[in-house]
Amino acid sequence: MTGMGLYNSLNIYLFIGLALLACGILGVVYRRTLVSMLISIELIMNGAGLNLVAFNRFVAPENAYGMAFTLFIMGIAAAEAAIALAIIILILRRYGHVEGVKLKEMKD
Amino acid sequence: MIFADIIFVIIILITLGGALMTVLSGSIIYALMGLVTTMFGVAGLYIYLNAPFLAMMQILIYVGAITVLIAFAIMLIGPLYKKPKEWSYPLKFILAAVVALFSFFVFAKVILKTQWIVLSTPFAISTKDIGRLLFDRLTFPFELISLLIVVAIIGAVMLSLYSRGEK
Amino acid sequence: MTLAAKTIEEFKAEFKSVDISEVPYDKQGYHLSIESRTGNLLGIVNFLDRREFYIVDLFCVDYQDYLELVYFFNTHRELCRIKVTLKLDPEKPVAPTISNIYTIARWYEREVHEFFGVYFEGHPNLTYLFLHEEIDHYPLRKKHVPVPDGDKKLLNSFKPHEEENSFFINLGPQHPSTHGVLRVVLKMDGEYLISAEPVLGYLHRMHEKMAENKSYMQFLPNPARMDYPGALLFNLAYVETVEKLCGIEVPERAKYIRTITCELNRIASHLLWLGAFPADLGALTPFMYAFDDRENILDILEDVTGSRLTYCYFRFGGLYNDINEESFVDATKRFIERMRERLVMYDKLITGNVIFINRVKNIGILEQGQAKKYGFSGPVIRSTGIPFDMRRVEPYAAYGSIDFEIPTGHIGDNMDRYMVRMKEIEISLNIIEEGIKRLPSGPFKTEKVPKKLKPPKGDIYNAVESTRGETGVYIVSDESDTPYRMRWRVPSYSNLMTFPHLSRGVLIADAIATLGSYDIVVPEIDR
Amino acid sequence: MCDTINNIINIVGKEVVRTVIGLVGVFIVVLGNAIMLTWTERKVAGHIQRRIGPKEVGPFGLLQSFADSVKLLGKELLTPANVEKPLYYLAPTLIFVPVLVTFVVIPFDGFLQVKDINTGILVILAFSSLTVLSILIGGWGSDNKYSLIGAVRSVAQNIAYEIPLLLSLLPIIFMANSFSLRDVVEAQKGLWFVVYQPIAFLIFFIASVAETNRTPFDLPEAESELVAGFHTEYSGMRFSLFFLAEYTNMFIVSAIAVTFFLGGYQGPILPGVVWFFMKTYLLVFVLLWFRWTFPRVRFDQLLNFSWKILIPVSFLNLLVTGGILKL
Amino acid sequence: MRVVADIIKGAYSLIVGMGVTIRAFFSPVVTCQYPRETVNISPRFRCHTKLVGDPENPDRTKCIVCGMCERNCPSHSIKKVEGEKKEGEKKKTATSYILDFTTCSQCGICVESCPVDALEFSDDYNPVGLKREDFHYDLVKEYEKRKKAV
Amino acid sequence: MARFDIARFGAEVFRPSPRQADLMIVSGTVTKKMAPILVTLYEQMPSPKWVIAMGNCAISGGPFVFEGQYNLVEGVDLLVPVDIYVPGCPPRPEGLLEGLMKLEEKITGTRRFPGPETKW
Repeated sequence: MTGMGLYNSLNIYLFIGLALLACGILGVVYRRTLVSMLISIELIMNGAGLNLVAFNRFVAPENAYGMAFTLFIMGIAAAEAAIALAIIILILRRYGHVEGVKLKEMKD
Repeated sequence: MIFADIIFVIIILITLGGALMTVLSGSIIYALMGLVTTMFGVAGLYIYLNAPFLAMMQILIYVGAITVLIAFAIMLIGPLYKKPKEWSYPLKFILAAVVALFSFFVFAKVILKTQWIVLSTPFAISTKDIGRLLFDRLTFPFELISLLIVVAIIGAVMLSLYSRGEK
Repeated sequence: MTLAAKTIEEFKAEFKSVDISEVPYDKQGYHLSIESRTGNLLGIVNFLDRREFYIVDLFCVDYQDYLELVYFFNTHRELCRIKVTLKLDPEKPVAPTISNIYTIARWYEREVHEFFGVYFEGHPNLTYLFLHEEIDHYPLRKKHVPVPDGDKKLLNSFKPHEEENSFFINLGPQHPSTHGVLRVVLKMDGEYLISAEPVLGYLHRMHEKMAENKSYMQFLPNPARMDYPGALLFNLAYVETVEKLCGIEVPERAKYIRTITCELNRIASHLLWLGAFPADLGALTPFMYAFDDRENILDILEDVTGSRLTYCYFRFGGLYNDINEESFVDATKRFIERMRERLVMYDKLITGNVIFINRVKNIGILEQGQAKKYGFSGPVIRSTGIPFDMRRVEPYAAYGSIDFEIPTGHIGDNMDRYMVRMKEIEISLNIIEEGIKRLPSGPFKTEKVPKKLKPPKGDIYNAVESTRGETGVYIVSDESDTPYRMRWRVPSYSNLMTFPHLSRGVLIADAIATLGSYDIVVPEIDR
Repeated sequence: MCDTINNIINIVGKEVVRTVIGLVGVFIVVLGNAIMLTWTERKVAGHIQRRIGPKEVGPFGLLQSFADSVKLLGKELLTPANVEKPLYYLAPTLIFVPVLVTFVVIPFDGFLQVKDINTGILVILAFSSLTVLSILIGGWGSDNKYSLIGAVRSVAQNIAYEIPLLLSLLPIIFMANSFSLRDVVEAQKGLWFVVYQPIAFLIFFIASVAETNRTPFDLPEAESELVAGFHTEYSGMRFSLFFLAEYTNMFIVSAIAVTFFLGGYQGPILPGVVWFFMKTYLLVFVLLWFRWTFPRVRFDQLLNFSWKILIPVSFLNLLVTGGILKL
Repeated sequence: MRVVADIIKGAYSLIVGMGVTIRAFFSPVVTCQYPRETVNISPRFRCHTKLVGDPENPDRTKCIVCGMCERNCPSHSIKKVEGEKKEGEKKKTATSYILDFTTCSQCGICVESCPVDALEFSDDYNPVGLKREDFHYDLVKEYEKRKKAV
Repeated sequence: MARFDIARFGAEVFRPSPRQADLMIVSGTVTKKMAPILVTLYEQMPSPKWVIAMGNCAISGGPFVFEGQYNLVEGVDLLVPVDIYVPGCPPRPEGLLEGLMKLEEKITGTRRFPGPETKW
């Protein structure tokens, strides 16, 4: 019994990663609140991580650079989320809302 | 094995469904739930990619830490869920969709065009290998990341202190 | 020179045209009586405020031809009770508010407003405190006076949902930590309280109205229902007042038995609180231990009085029946011994516990200066460092002949309130021991009590120290066998009303701890 | 008959069958354990308070919690009007996922383990942090202010205590040199790790009390403040799922503590399973003992305790351990 | 250093507290298992009132239907105290004495005010019923039942 | 309470939320201000549910009923269906326990526990 071996093809992973990227872009552009934009960015990060691991597995399986970099991405994502949320809460305290569209005075 | 295939397809569906839910749902909390679903899906994919360590880290960091952090922030933001204002103008949606689809097709073309040299026999990479790699060859980026995290923590603390002082 | 005499002198110098008269304290329970008019009331109150008088009570009496507002003042240093009256036109009763001088008057005035329809000019929030929508007349007026339409919208006026952007929480009326049906509306900012507003009246049982419908004898069971954990003390307050009013002598033995049983009841009440307070903080086991101890007291008291909780034991001129001396003394002594051991155990289990200390120390601090404004009493005032105890100030029953110490706190936080009560349990044990030692023999009831009491015309105020503080009864008699007006000054009311002040800007957990430390009894507040 | 079974096993694969059987076993253990623990809790509470506790239903009242579960099954499933339905329904189910997953990797005995994954510790850590997610959506979905506050508290508490929990386990991984739980237990053949790592054990235990939301850290459901906290609006079967999960969580943290610090199934004479359960229930008893002795800490005290004491101490512990091991 | 001392002191206080509870855990229980055993009810315990039999004539109670209790009762729980004068007796005999126990406050004023001591408290300490009317006791009938039982 | 340990029947578990309750014990006077809240509480409980009116105040308003009263609900059975009445002012703990057993008898049709002998 042999299956299709879907999970053994590189392209499918790449496409999933791409779909995540597209969804992330869609979210970042169209979502209103800063928090949901952050969530969308996390999606993009996930897509990137997936790609890295997939390349690691299929193209260069002899060492673990891809995985290591995915770990780095996770670390960066955590740091980014912490900072972004702190900023969002700061904005909330200051302006009383967290809607990206309305924030025009951020430059000051 | 067909069994593994079925599960694989299910995982893909979970991932993509979660991603769509994240983007399209009307309220933040559902978006967050979608994100969690996606994370789990990606963790499942990592297992298929022979990287169980990464899968666990994915759940630990993304689901256990980042999502919870975001949820916490959402709750601090308060009764926002009462007024689901996530839908903005349809025009904007169309615009966003065009941008997303455009990038999707461009990259799809790139992916399909490129001939990847796929090595058919995958090596098993153990956690030990990753660790060794991190501390042998990638010491510098690793330290940079830790520095980044420290800076981020300090930054977050400073920001929250600042906001408290202002109040 | 007593404070009363001094006050008269000073008063006469300042207010030339106002009537001030000395009244026989033995008969009426207060020293001075001042008849004020709308114009000079504020001046008089200010005068008293400057001399560190605290407001004991504020209420109204409906004499049909006129309404009389009665203000009682007293000091914490020396007993000098002053009654200030203000006559109002029953058709259009309007009085100046004193709420910016005495904060607690805000609530007293609201109460007078809803029960008598008196308007207070300048009151910040003259809405209803006790009553609900369905009541369309002023209940304590002698004649049926309907509530005007304009006032009806004030009934149940607290509508949190009108302020949209705030986070409101209803604590109660059936919340587990309000110990009864009390409702506190909390305005929150996250975990922090912005303000708290008690809403009363969920257990308003019309005791004051009832008193006007029943004979003196028939009202006897009621006081016990007001303060169920300390039923005997309320019973005593009522009985003593009527005895004073009618001039009935009480035999020595009865006095001692009253003292002993009251102190037992005080311990029982404190034990109930001792159980409930840690339970508010999340520790459930002390609750059971305290109830275990309390059960012993209930057994002793049941043997004497026949009930477990709502005792109706004291009678005018003595007691319902004599104690069974042998078994009572025996059981009490055994209890004292046991309780002293248990106090050590409580020290280990609760007082020393680091979590408990962190939860109660430096939280809910009441300063001495606020005692005047709010008129709180009992352990709450003693925790701020003022040794004010009616048992000492105005000895009744056998307290005059028994020496006891008054425990005080230092800063008036929750820990002090806790420590004062724990100390009081110990002192009550001493008083009981002393009382048993001196218990005289003799009759337990005077023979000369008439079946139908018809006290002479007049009024009287008499106070006892109940477990929660100064419990006063004010009776106006019109020579019939029912009181013309009976007013209860209850300690929990003024104690609770410091809660909005203490809960401003604190965490909800601290607010709950503070609420628990007051030892409020809702039936007593609502009457 | 035998053939059919063999056939099925051949088709599906031995490993899968083993896992399925293991999962079923885990499920039974979870339920039985939760029912047992509720009874124990009530009995212990009773005796600590010098009363008897459940007695009339079954011998020693053993059937009491069973009867209660039957009652809960029979209760009406109320759905309050304004709840966010999907979240409200999802939360009680979701809370069971991490509970079940964690059971998979715990070695009850040398052979009694559903699956020994070589990243076992990570599985436990990753999934134990998920409990909070369902509390969160349950509290959020209930449309009740008390629930919401309970949920927020739960999240903050969880974030704060996850870190010391992780940090206190790291020295153990250093010492055992493996992520696999069985290796960890095997490494304790001589001396238990609690001897080498008493501070880590204390930190782990305190943090896990906080993770399971037990007194003195039961802020998300503080009944004197928040009525019933995050599960105020839940009734009947849904509530009982939360309830079961709480008790199972208690068991799990004790089991993990036993595995990591108290030698797991190691012990003389008696079979490993017995040792394992004995040790675990001893720790569970300590948890119950805590609950019926202490008052609840305040919210800011709770966070301060973690950030100001537990985390620095556990870092220090980690440093010292690393230093001693490698120098 | 003070922090460390505080922590140790705090931990010690917790352990002391746990010592208290574990001692309680191993000490005997104080529970009285109610339906299987009952606590001693004090002889003075007040439940609803009952009529006392006339020691001279066990057929009748001591009640002389004077109505004192009915008048004095604070909450008007005593209703329909009726009686008749039987042949050869000096005083009235009660034929009906309804006590609405649901409004009674067990104060004992009726017992006190009775001129012939015909009332006393029963020690029926656990009355329970399925409807309100269960507690409208007819004390005369109850007396007769009691008499028969003896 | 340790003396009359209700836990023996498994009825001690403290659930502060009405959603998790089976039995409502109305143990005090019900005023008109409290009445709507009481009804809400009853409705918040999931069925099957029962009500015990404990104490004279809850059963009929007790000693607080008088001519011209303005704030009392004269009996909780006017608001919600009551299954068991435990009179007394206040009832002894035994009364409440007996009430619980009576409730069980009402539900199951048989009495599981020996009744204490009736004394007159």
